[in-house]
Amino acid sequence: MAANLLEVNNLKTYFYTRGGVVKAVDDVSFIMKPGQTLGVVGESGSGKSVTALSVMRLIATPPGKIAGGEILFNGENILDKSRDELTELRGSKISMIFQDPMTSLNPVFTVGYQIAETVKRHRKDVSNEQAWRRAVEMLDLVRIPDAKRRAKNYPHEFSGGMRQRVMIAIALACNPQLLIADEPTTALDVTIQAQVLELMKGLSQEFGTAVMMITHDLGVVAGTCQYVNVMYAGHIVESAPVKQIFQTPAHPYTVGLLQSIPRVDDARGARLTPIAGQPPDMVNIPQGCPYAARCPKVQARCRQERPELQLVGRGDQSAACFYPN
Amino acid sequence: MAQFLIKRLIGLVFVLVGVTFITFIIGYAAPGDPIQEMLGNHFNLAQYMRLKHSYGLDLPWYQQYFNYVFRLLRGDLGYSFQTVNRPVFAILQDGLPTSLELGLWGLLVQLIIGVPLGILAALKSGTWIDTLSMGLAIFLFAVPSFILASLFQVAIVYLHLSFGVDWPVSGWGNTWQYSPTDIQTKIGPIIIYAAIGLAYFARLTRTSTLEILRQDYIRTARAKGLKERIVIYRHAMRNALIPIITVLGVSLGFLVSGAFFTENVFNISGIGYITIQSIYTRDYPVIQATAVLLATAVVLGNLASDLLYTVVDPRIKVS
Amino acid sequence: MVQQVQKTKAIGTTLVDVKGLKVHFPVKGGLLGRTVGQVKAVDGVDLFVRRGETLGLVGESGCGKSTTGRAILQLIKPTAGTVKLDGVELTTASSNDIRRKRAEMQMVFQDPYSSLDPRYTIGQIISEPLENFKRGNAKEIQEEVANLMETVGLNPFYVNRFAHEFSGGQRQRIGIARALALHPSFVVADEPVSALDVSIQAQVLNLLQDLQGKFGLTYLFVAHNLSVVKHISDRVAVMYLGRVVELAKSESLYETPLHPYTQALLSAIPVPDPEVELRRKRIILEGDVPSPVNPPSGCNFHPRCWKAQAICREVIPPLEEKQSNHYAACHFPG
Amino acid sequence: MDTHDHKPETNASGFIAPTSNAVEPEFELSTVPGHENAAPIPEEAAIADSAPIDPKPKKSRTPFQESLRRFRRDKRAMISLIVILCIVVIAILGPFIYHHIGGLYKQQLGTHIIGPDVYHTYDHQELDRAHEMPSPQYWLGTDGIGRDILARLMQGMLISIVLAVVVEIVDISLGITVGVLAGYYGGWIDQFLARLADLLFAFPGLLFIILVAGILGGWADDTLGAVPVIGAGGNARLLLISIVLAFTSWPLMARYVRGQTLQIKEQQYIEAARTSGTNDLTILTRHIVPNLFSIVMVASTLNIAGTIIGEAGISYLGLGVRPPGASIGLMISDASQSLSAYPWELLVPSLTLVIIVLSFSFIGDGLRDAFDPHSKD
Repeated sequence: MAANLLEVNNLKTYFYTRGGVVKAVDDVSFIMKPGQTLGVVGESGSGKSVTALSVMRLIATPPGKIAGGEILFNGENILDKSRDELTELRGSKISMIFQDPMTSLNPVFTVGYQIAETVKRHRKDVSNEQAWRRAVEMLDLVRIPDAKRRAKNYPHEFSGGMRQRVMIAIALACNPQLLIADEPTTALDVTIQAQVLELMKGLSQEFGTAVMMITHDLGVVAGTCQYVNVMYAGHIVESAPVKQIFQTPAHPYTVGLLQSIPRVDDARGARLTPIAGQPPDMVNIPQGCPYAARCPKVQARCRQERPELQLVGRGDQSAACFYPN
Repeated sequence: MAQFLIKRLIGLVFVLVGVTFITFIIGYAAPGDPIQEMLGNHFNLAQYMRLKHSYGLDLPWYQQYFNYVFRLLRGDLGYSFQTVNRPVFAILQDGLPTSLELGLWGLLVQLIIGVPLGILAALKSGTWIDTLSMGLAIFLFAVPSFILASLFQVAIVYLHLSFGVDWPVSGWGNTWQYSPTDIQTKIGPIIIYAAIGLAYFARLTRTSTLEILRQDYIRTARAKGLKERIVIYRHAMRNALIPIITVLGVSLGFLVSGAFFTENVFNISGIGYITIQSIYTRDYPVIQATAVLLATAVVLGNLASDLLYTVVDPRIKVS
Repeated sequence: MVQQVQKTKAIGTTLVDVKGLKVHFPVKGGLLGRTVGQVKAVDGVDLFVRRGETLGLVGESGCGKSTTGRAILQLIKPTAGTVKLDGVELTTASSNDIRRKRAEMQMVFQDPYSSLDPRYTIGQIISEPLENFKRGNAKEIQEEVANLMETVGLNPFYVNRFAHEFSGGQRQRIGIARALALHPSFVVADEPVSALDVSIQAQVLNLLQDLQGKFGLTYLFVAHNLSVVKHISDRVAVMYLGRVVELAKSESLYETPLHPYTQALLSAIPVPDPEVELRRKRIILEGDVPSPVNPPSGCNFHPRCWKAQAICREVIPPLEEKQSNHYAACHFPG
Repeated sequence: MDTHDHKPETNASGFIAPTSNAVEPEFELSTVPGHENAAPIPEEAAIADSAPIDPKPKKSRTPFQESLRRFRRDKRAMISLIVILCIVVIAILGPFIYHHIGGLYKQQLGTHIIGPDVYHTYDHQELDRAHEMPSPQYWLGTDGIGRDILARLMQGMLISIVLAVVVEIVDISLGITVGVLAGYYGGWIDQFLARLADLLFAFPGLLFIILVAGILGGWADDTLGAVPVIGAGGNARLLLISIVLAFTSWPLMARYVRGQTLQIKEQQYIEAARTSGTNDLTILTRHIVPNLFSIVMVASTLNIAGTIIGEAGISYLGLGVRPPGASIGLMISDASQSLSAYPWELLVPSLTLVIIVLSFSFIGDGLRDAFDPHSKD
């Protein structure tokens, strides 16, 4: 068994706002193996993006702060690294692409420049021409037609899907070991989403890059990921290989999520079973299981103690629930 | 982009027509008869008619206006009412170099101090540096330059009385010359003059820098592993400068308005001083000429900042 | 009451009939701000909605689906075409007549945040249409508001609260209550759940379905999410670049799509089932959607279509009934 | 205060050199919980679906009241507001009280015995009592021709306030009307506004005011001077100046209002109102104008500062209020004639002006922060 590429232990990322402390990520632990594709699923405010940004150490400080835990990347704790060591790591070993391709590229530089800049930053021995050639090569790789000419264009001259390809080119330009994709296709149309997902899948396999795919779309997870973490209110509530998540979900939240989404391959009219109520107020999460207020299987114990993530006895599947399915 | 420029140019022509018309109408509608005043006690009808005709004041108003505009287009600004036979052009020629010098230094000081001050405040936002520099900016923005000038002069007088410091209280020295005395004389007016624009630029730069630092592409730049210095000076500054360039035109308005007060407080015989003097003496041709001149300067400044804008922001070129 | 009148009419007859609907927005440009082009947002849409059914209108961003919904309600003046509501022509009606007609046609909006005026209480928001149409005195309106709130699953206790105190899903319920206040026969729901979290989406979708059963409503359900559309619609119309390319019963459209674009669209939707995902074959379309300012000639899908022939570049395929009750605008369907 | 004290270290290119002690913000705003996806969760927890836990109907705040509460928490703005209120009270009520304070006084040059209702007026001269420092008789001293500085100051403040009110009334009513129409309907009114704004930006407002005040000032003295109240005591030109100040400021207000109207127009609640059968006039008055309140309030407060400086400047140049009238600008101008010997006379009006202007700026900033926390400057 290969060593872990990423190991997150008891990560706590809090935001100190005027309204109170938002425990956006509270005691989250998980691992990623080299080359693995991990899906992180959850609704807005569940802490999935904050988890990713914590791994990149891109949390805005203030108001955010990584309040505890460790993030081991290749065995080294990222939280102990100096700012210089961090910048060495970012973009070369770990890269990230973001949700909104329209605003994620700097409008005043050509896309070629923005790719070449990353290459120059991390490969000291590379000349400007070599960096530029690499940029064109990357644009070609993400299937931007006429890459040589398009490299000289500015971001506003590209469509949303094309810009997301450019972002992927930037992210993969230095062959990172880990690519964090934060809702990379949420802003895109479904046909463009298919293009981009296909591209990411192909390239990550080609480069041997591990991918952390953050999304709220269970369909995207089913099609692209090997392993899935389900997050709710700052906690991982279930963690399992993709098949088990969808076939034998253990946590009531995962079950609820799967029952509440309409499927294109369903028969029409089958009534959805929504999850009752609202997600909890992140400033005052009640004690006990954060899902207790909405859970159909809630017991007295759930309102008292918070369940830990533990194996449910079906191989590599664990859930944070006292009464898993 | 050519279209953008042509569009701006058409706008400029419109503005200039508006400016000439306003200045003309104000002069035309002004009460009192300048020729009569000019003649004063030497009034005689024949001479009155002759002068009135030679100044073209006996024509209907629209003809006077067209004559005025056509003369303007030829660069002929007419003659002063105050000093008979003195071309307005010559009067302006006396004041212009001084005003230009003042304006140029003022703008330079505004940018060189204001912009870095704003960046600094933004980078240190929330710290005492931010509070202090923005406090200073608010103060400078709120205190009219004639008060600043007076305070400056009080301070000089006080320093002179208590410590025997010799520092010129007013004047400008020799235009475009920089002997130690000249420099000494010029420093005060320039700083007072630049104060309001400096404050404006500092606040604007701070706001726009903070805004840019919040953008997604700055996060991208950090995620690429760029050094913080590069993120700020290359990725953030290029973008933060765009709004600053767009308001350069507005700041020219400040410069022109400021000139009236600074030149009058310090007795600097530039365009602002000349304008106010002409207003006291009702020398309409001079007033009209300076108004048109200043408005043209602002309009050209706006055009220049538009041009610069297209250089800095690639998004302009296509739209 | 409007409701009763409506019930006397047979379910299944045509309520809304749209023919040749076009909405072109001028592109200003040049030196004098003249119109230099047209954004052909909607470029010849034909469709009809039957009484009591839900017609799903689906397509990618910029295809003109929302504009179509608004043009039907005369919130945007159509450039050409006819829109009949219950046999009454709307495009030529005066603005006063249209305002009167609004009691019968309502809209549920996409954005639960910007669709409620932040200065008004829930009660004021829901009662606005009632007051416009003078449906009773103050007390009656107050009672009606309480009724409506209960109908959409909100506690009438909160009638004096402001919208910002509610969550997205609850705000969407308020919007639905406002739309139902006048007992309309026809409701355009413009992406009513796309701004909501998945667990909340289901609550709102169920509510819409329940209300349809209760009041015999007719929906035009505009959305980009094909799974949601399939779930709620009896029939579905697929739009591409300002035109309806396929219109059919939901089952028939999803099982045997005839238009290549529909086929690609359906194959692109991720299914939350890894087994299915593994087996699926995707049709990945090349390139982006062309600009509606300068759409391609002929069938405007031809540059991205793998079946395109010479005729596709030249002749606009009409929306024809290719199978029973299954319309498609394609020269080579199937 | 010296600008150079805080001048940042600059390197050759004029940029700040990064210093070792620089606390670079580690990272800027990334994702804040609740803003992860499209829909932000409101600060307050959403109301629970279930029956109310608290049976007492809690009085809830409108967003407007929320903003007011934020404004009230802004200490700087609240202090400024109190200062302005004090100034208004002093300017309006001050003279009435001051006229009754101080006993009779026997003039040295004349033979009259005069009471405080005479020597505590802004235009009364006691030529042998020039350049005095504060005393029980003259609380803030006298100016170069023996006029009571406090009396003049109160009159000057009154002038500033009256002018600000007049200008703001014109500014707001014209600005809202034209701005809303231009924003809501577009068309020629929009074009007209755009051109006017262009002209205004190119033609410095002050230059225009100076031109009008300079050229038409004499006429105003002659005609308006005869009008009672307005024209008395050298204030004739004020009307002229306020008209011109209002004229140069409303297009800016209209532009703000237009921009805001365009933004509100895009909100779906406008479309929803139309769908509900609400007519245009009702949409304008019920849904658009009320939502303009905050921007108009912010813009007009900041404009007041400009108006007051403008009037002071014009009077300083001698083109505004004429002697014997009193205006802060005129007092500064008078005092600067003899500033080296009597700096006190300069300091009093200067400080007053600075306090008024700063207070309005702070109130404006506070309002903006409170009502529109997302856009600064």
